[in-house]
Amino acid sequence: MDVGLSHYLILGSILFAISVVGIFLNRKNIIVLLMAIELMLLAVNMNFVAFSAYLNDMAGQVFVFFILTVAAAESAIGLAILVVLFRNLKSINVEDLDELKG
Amino acid sequence: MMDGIGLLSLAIWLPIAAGVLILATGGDGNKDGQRTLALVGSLLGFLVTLPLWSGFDSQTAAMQFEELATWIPAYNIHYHLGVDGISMPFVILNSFTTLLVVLAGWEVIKDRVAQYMAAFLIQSGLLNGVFASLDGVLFYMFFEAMLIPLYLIIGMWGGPNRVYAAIKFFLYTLLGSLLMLVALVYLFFQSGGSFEILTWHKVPLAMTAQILLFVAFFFAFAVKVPMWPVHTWLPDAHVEAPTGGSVVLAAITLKVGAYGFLRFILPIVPDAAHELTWLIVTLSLVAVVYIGLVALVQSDMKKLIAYSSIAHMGFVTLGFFLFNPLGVEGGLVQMISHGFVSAAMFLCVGVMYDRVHSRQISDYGGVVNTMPKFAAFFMLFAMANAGLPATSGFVGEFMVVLGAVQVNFWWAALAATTLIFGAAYTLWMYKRVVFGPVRNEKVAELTDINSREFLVLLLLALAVLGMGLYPAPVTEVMHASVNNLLEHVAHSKLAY
Amino acid sequence: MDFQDFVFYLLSAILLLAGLRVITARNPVHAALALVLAFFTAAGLWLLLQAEFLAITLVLVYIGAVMVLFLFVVMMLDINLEEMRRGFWSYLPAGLVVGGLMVVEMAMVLGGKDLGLAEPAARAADYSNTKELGLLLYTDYVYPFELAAVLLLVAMIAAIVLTHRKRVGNKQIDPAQQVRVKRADRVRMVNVKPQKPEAKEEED
Amino acid sequence: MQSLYLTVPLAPLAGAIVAGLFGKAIGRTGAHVVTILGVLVSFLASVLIFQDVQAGNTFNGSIYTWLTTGDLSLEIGFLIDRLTAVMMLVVTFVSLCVHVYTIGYMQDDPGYQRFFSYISLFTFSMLMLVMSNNFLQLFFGWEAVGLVSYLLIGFWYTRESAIYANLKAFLVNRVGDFGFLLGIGLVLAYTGSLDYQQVFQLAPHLANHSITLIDGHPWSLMAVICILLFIGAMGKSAQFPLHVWLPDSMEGPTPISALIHAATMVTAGIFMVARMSPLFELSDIALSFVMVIGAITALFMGFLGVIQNDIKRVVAYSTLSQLGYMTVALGASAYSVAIFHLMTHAFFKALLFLAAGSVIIGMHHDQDIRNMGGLRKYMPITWITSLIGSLALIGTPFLSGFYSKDSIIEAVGLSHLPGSGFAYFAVVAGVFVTAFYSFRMYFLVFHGKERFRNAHAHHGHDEEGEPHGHHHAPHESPWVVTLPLVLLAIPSLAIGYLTIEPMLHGGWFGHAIQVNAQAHPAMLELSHEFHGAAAMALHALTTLPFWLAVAGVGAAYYLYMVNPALPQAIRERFNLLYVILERKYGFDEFNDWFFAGGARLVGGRLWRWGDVAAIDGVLVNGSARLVGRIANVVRHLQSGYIYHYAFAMLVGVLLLATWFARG
Amino acid sequence: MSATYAMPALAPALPEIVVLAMACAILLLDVFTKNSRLSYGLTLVTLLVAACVTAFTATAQTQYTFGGQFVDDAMGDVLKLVGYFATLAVVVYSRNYLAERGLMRGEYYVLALLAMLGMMVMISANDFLVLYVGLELLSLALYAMVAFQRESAVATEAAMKYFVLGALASGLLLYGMSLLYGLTGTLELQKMAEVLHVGVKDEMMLAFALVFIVAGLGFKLGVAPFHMWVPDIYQGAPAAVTLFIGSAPKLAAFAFAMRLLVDGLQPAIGDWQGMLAVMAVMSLAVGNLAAIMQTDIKRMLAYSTISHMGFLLLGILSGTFAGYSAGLFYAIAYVLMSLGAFGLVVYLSQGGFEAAQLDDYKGLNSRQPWLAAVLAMLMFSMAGIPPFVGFYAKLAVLQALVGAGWTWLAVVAVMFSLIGAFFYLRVVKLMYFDAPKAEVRAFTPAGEVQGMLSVNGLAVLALGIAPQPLIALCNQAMQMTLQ
Repeated sequence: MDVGLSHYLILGSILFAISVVGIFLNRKNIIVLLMAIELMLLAVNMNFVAFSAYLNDMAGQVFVFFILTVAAAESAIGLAILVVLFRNLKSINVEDLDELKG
Repeated sequence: MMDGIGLLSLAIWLPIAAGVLILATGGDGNKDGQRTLALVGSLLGFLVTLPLWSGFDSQTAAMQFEELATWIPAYNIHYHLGVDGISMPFVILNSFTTLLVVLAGWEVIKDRVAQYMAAFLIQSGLLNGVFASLDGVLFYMFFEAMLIPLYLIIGMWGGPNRVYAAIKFFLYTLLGSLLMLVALVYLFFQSGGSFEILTWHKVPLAMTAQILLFVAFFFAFAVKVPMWPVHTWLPDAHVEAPTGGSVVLAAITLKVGAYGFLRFILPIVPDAAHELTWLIVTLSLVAVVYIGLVALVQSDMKKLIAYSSIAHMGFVTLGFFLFNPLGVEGGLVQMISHGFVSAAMFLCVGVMYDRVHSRQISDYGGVVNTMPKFAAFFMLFAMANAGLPATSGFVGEFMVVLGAVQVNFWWAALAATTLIFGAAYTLWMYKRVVFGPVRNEKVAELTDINSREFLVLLLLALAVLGMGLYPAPVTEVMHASVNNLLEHVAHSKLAY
Repeated sequence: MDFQDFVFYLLSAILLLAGLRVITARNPVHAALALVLAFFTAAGLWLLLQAEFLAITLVLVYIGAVMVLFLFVVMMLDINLEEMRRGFWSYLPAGLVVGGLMVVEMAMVLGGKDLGLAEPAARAADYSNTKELGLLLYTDYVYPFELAAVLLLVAMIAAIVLTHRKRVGNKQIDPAQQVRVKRADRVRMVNVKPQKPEAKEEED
Repeated sequence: MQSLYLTVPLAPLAGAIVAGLFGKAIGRTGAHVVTILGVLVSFLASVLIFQDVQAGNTFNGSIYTWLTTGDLSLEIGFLIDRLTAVMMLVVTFVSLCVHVYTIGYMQDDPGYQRFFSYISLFTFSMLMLVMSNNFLQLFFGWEAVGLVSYLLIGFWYTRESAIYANLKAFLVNRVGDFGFLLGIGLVLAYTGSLDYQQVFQLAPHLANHSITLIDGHPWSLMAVICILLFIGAMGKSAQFPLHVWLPDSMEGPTPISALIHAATMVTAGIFMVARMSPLFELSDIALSFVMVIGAITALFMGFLGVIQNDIKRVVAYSTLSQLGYMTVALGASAYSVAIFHLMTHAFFKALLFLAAGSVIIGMHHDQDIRNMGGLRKYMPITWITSLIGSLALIGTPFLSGFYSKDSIIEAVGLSHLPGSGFAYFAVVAGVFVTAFYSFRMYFLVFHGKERFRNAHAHHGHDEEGEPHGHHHAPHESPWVVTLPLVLLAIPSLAIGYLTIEPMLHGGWFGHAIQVNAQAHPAMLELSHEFHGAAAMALHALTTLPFWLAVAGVGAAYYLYMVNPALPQAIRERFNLLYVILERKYGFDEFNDWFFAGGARLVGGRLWRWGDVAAIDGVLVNGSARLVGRIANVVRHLQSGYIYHYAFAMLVGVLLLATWFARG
Repeated sequence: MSATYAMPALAPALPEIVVLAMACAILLLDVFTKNSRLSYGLTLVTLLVAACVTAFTATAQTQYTFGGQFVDDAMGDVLKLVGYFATLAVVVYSRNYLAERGLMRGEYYVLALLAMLGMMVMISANDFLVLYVGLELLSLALYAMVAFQRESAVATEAAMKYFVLGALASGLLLYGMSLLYGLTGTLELQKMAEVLHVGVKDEMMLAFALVFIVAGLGFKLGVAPFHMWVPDIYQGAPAAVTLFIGSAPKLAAFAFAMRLLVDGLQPAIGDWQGMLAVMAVMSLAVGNLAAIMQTDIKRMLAYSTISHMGFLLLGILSGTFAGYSAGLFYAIAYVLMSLGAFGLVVYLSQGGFEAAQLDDYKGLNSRQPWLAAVLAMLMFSMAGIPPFVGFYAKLAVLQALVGAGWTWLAVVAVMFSLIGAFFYLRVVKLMYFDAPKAEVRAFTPAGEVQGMLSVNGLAVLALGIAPQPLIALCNQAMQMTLQ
């Protein structure tokens, strides 16, 4: 069988699933959490690129371009928050973030 | 909002305006000023309702003193007021009661006088609105809004367990009205986009729809009446509320529920009403008998009177679902009379409570020795509560029982047990509280009623006797409307 | 199965393994490096899809900037690795169940679909993916492009506001504190007991 | 004329209002002057009206419309015919006497004005009752007299026994009214009117109507109506088993016992049934029911009189049994006889009560006959008058009581309704009992040795909580007391002789009382046998009742004058019987335990289990608690852990997907 | 596509341009002058100017620019206008609060303005890409604002949670977008609507994609089961920020929903209606139930927000014109109410003390009768008791629902709002029935704040007595937008 659109889509979906598993497998380290999210965005991008190729339409790639930009900005802020958090809690253990609940 | 202020608008907005004005006077700075202001407000409020009576044309069943103005055209909601023979007496009764309440609370209430008085005045305006509005949403607005002042009254000036009572009262009644809201919206669509109650009267409806609507409305109004088994909020509310609160609650608020039966349920879903008569009648009779027995064992005067209110309101609902003039008018008369009598009873308890600060029957005994004048009034009202002829309490019960016999003898028989139960619990309480030797020093140093209390009780006594000896004027204003209503109810809506 | 397919399978295999490593790695640094690998392979796959510019950007922006930032942070914060791992496997089943379900669902939905889309036609030799993107970005997509700029500005402000710390001991005055000054802090009347404890005022 | 009619009830009312509301202002004298004036006026008016009625005029008209509803209109109005006129005379006359008497009896009571206002109010209510031309007003008066009797029994409100008695009286009466109201309801339901005339006109058409109250058991409508109405009468006229309140009502001041609980109010039931004769005539069932009830009351209440020691209670029980006699007469559809006995009884029973009151005054408010004796030389007038009263009561020929009572006995004898046999036995036997207890009391009080000297040790101080003048002999009462005695003694002696001819046999009542002669011929036959008052009296000497009466007197004389020790012995011999009588057949205990106690028990259960536990506990607070619990759960889903949140989101997505993306 | 480039019309986007420019200006000024009062004033000016611009450039017919990626329609204008005033109120209410806590820095205002810009972008976005960028612009700004109080542990914790979940949510959204893109081959809303109208090859995949879209949307609105961030963030963030998050962004979220579901995916209504129904019911349940148990007023209001958003969804999902305009009305009414409520929380949190606990409101009536009255009015309004605007919002939604034949859903909704009434009543109970806590702290009223709060509270009442203007406005806007 030769590779078609659906292969890429399934690849993307598996990536997506991996990141999902990662998100709630990972109860200790926020950084890894952030990485899992990056992975998820990668999955999305994979979809977009594949579609844009098969649709033969650049819009998808443009979207990916923006996603990359946004993701970069996002991780900048995320890491900034992380740093502040570490200063306050001296830890980035997800389970230490349970002040707010109920 | 409307063109040319009409009487009904005055009856509604004048007390509210007065209330707001009082609030504006701020804290407990000058209480007497606030009291006077309240008195003036309630007096004016009462006066503007009198022309309703004098100018009322008892020949027609049509709405009178109508006011119609577009209010929320987007939803075709109108500011539509009007009264007929069924609603008019209650507007007056309400304004009258407010006057009494203001007097009754005169020097009894010492803190947050402004808020107290304002709450009652606003309440009175809203209640007038309930009875006067002919637009579904307008009705609902007043119907709901009136909960707020009462909630505050019970909660702020009530007894030890007031918070529980207040919240119970509010949620209980809200439960009913929320279902009604859906019903109103449903009717809006059934009637092709109108909130006019009178239009709804003419809307044909399928049986299932009618039953569902009936249930929705029934919840709203049965809770207010209150009918067994959704009555348990009333004793708590009454016991905890300050005297004035109990008075308004018993005299007017309960009537709103019964009024709803006549204004909404019977005319809008007549077939369902006929279909479910057994339900209402059963509940009413339960109210009379069951509650009568329960009242017998109460040790708290207010609770006892509260339960007797439930029993009396049972007569009202029973009367309405007899579908004959005797029954319906009897129910209405009973409502008005109960307005006077229960108010009087609660005021009497209030008079004693203000002196002894206890509502327990066991804390009294031999009050007559120290308060003869009071005892005389109390006796009169007790007898009225027991439905003695020549008092207003008799008229309604008499009519309803007579009406019931025409429909079903056993209904009448069960209803008539109130002759015994009513007398039993009322007079037994009276015996334990008023008669006998002076039981304790608290009673020994009681002082008889002062002129203010005397005036309040006298007004009520006159009302009670007057209505008992010559009720004809009261019923005459109802005839046209009631006959028309029965006429209307007799025709199935499924047909056309 | 021609060469392209072979490359696809190879790269995707690596990609998935790297992905798994990212979420299972004991050491965040390893995770980060695994992520880098994942991005590389992804870039490769995009090349297969003739998205050259994006592939390059991915490598440059992501691996070059973002991942480096990650690594930087990871190393800046000294993280106690031992307790990082506790109770990891205990949550695996739940994760696998959900993840597995998700995969199955997606496979069911997406599997074997081409949505009637033909293979992308091979491009002419002089075709420049970059040029095309550029044209689009600066014409049709100028509005989002501007917005992206704003977005980056926000990120900048945020990062600075959150992390930038004043050196202790410098003489800079804090206007906010000046605003906060109350008579009570300065003038102290005898026989009037202060409304609120000064301590609370002075700190922060 | 109508204004005159109005004066009759309104004059006492005016008196009552003035004395009641402005009692303080007008003082004691003012109070009794104004009330007595009121009653006097109404008495005189009644006399005029009586003459007018005598002349054959009747009046039936309404004063004002009380209420209208649907096509029904309820009026307040008067029906003045001979029946009414008689009642009016009796009521106003006795009331007048009592008013006067009260001046003496209550002289040093703090509630003087209140008392006068009450009895005038009572007179008003009673008059409204008898003058009514419709059921509504009848019910009005009915309840109003009940109210006043409630107030008067509880007149000394500090005495527990008094306020217990008045509550009891009111409630028992309410039980009667319960039936009465339903009866009225049926009347309205089937005739569409509450006006006597219309009802009576329509009644015959309903004669063989039947009503199904329990499926498959159609009952004669008229029987149901009449019995229901009669239940009302049972309450007011203290017929078995609703008699329990009357003896206790003696807690009230004696004038009240005379006026309300002997002469007038308690006869309201009798009057009502007579008034309803057109209805009762239509139902034999109802009639025999009435007769049996009456008979039971007549005999068994008489027995109780035998063992009473409270002078007033003796009279009270005799009242009960006399009321029984009247009821029996009604049952025998000898309504006129009943009314006749009502009238005579009103006089001599009032007389007896007032005499008893006078004795009580003389004894410084000691009511125990065991502490009396030999009073005749201290209180001659009282002695004579009460002797007359007693003789009249036991039916001594030529005295008023004789004519009425004997006519009743004969009428019953002639009746053929089921139960008439028992009734006849009861009334005849009753004669002996009556004679016995009446003269037991008479001898104990006025003859024999003077026990009051050593009695003060154990006589009831508590009774009226008033200062007792100890250790000085009884004395005759003031003239205001004795005058009424004399005034009442005269009719007790003569009225029967004078009026039996017209009243019973001259068809004097005319249409006021309607008897279906062929169905119930008793009255007719009675008239056939009647050959003048004197003849009747002489003939009576040969009849059983007379000798029974003599025997009763003789027995009393022997037991309490000749051989005073014997009663004690008998008492010990028949202890069980004695206890039964002592306990008044245990009605009070039973009612207290079953009705009062039962109601409270059930009420308590309903409240605690129904309202508090089931509705509030489970439904209201229960659901609130439930919501609370759910809320707590929901709240704890919010664990604070990011991965739980993420988990929630993803599971949400998953579920939505599986649910909606099923293709 | 051609190399020649025509300058797009900028007029419709003028408000955005103004806000952006002013934001940059304030940023620079603040850096150099360090005068936060200046930034404060300028921010107010900016908002007012933007309001005027929006008001004056508002046109009856919809305008497109930037190649159809930017749409300027009546609904957008209304939302923007309300948004400006909401933000303005936020800025005013929170001034003292920030000043006292040393948070009154230029950056706060810059971020607020940029967040506002983000909302504006979302409101007038007509393209998935722009929608996404706008969303991120808003979110990033909010993340930063939540963490603004750096030394506060809870604040940073809240920020972290917000960030992680937000990122996850946008991941989901993007995934859905990618699938839709694949299905329809376009990212522009109108085009997509047209394509979907014709019909797509794979209904199942469409539904699948919709799930992800709706999930992302749900997160932004904060409806169950994507609500879990709401309570934590509301409670953790500084009250002033909570005030902001709780108000204007809801408008943006509503616009977001309208753009996506109505402009873009209207043809697929059969699919998303059900999903929304599920989410709505869940939110009503969760929001109302969990709120009962709260002791922290911000958290309680957070849960109430969840239930309100559920109600808002009911309006949208009825899928009729009435429903959309009811939704708009509800959104505006809600923003008004929550502004007032949180505004009071912020205003009362002074003197270095946070009026965060419900117990802090005990006996407020005896201390601050007027403020208590205002809060009471707001509470009753939120509970949907007439005569307050909240009631008509509910009425409008119910009407739309019943009109669209969802009567059972209407019944469910009112039953839950009964439970809801309880905790609103409890606040009133605390203020009016309970005795004030022992220590009475000095309270320094601030004229303009109190005045504005009063206006806010009275508006709730006034709009309750005469709601016609607002309702008419919403109807009109919707009409113009959807003609």
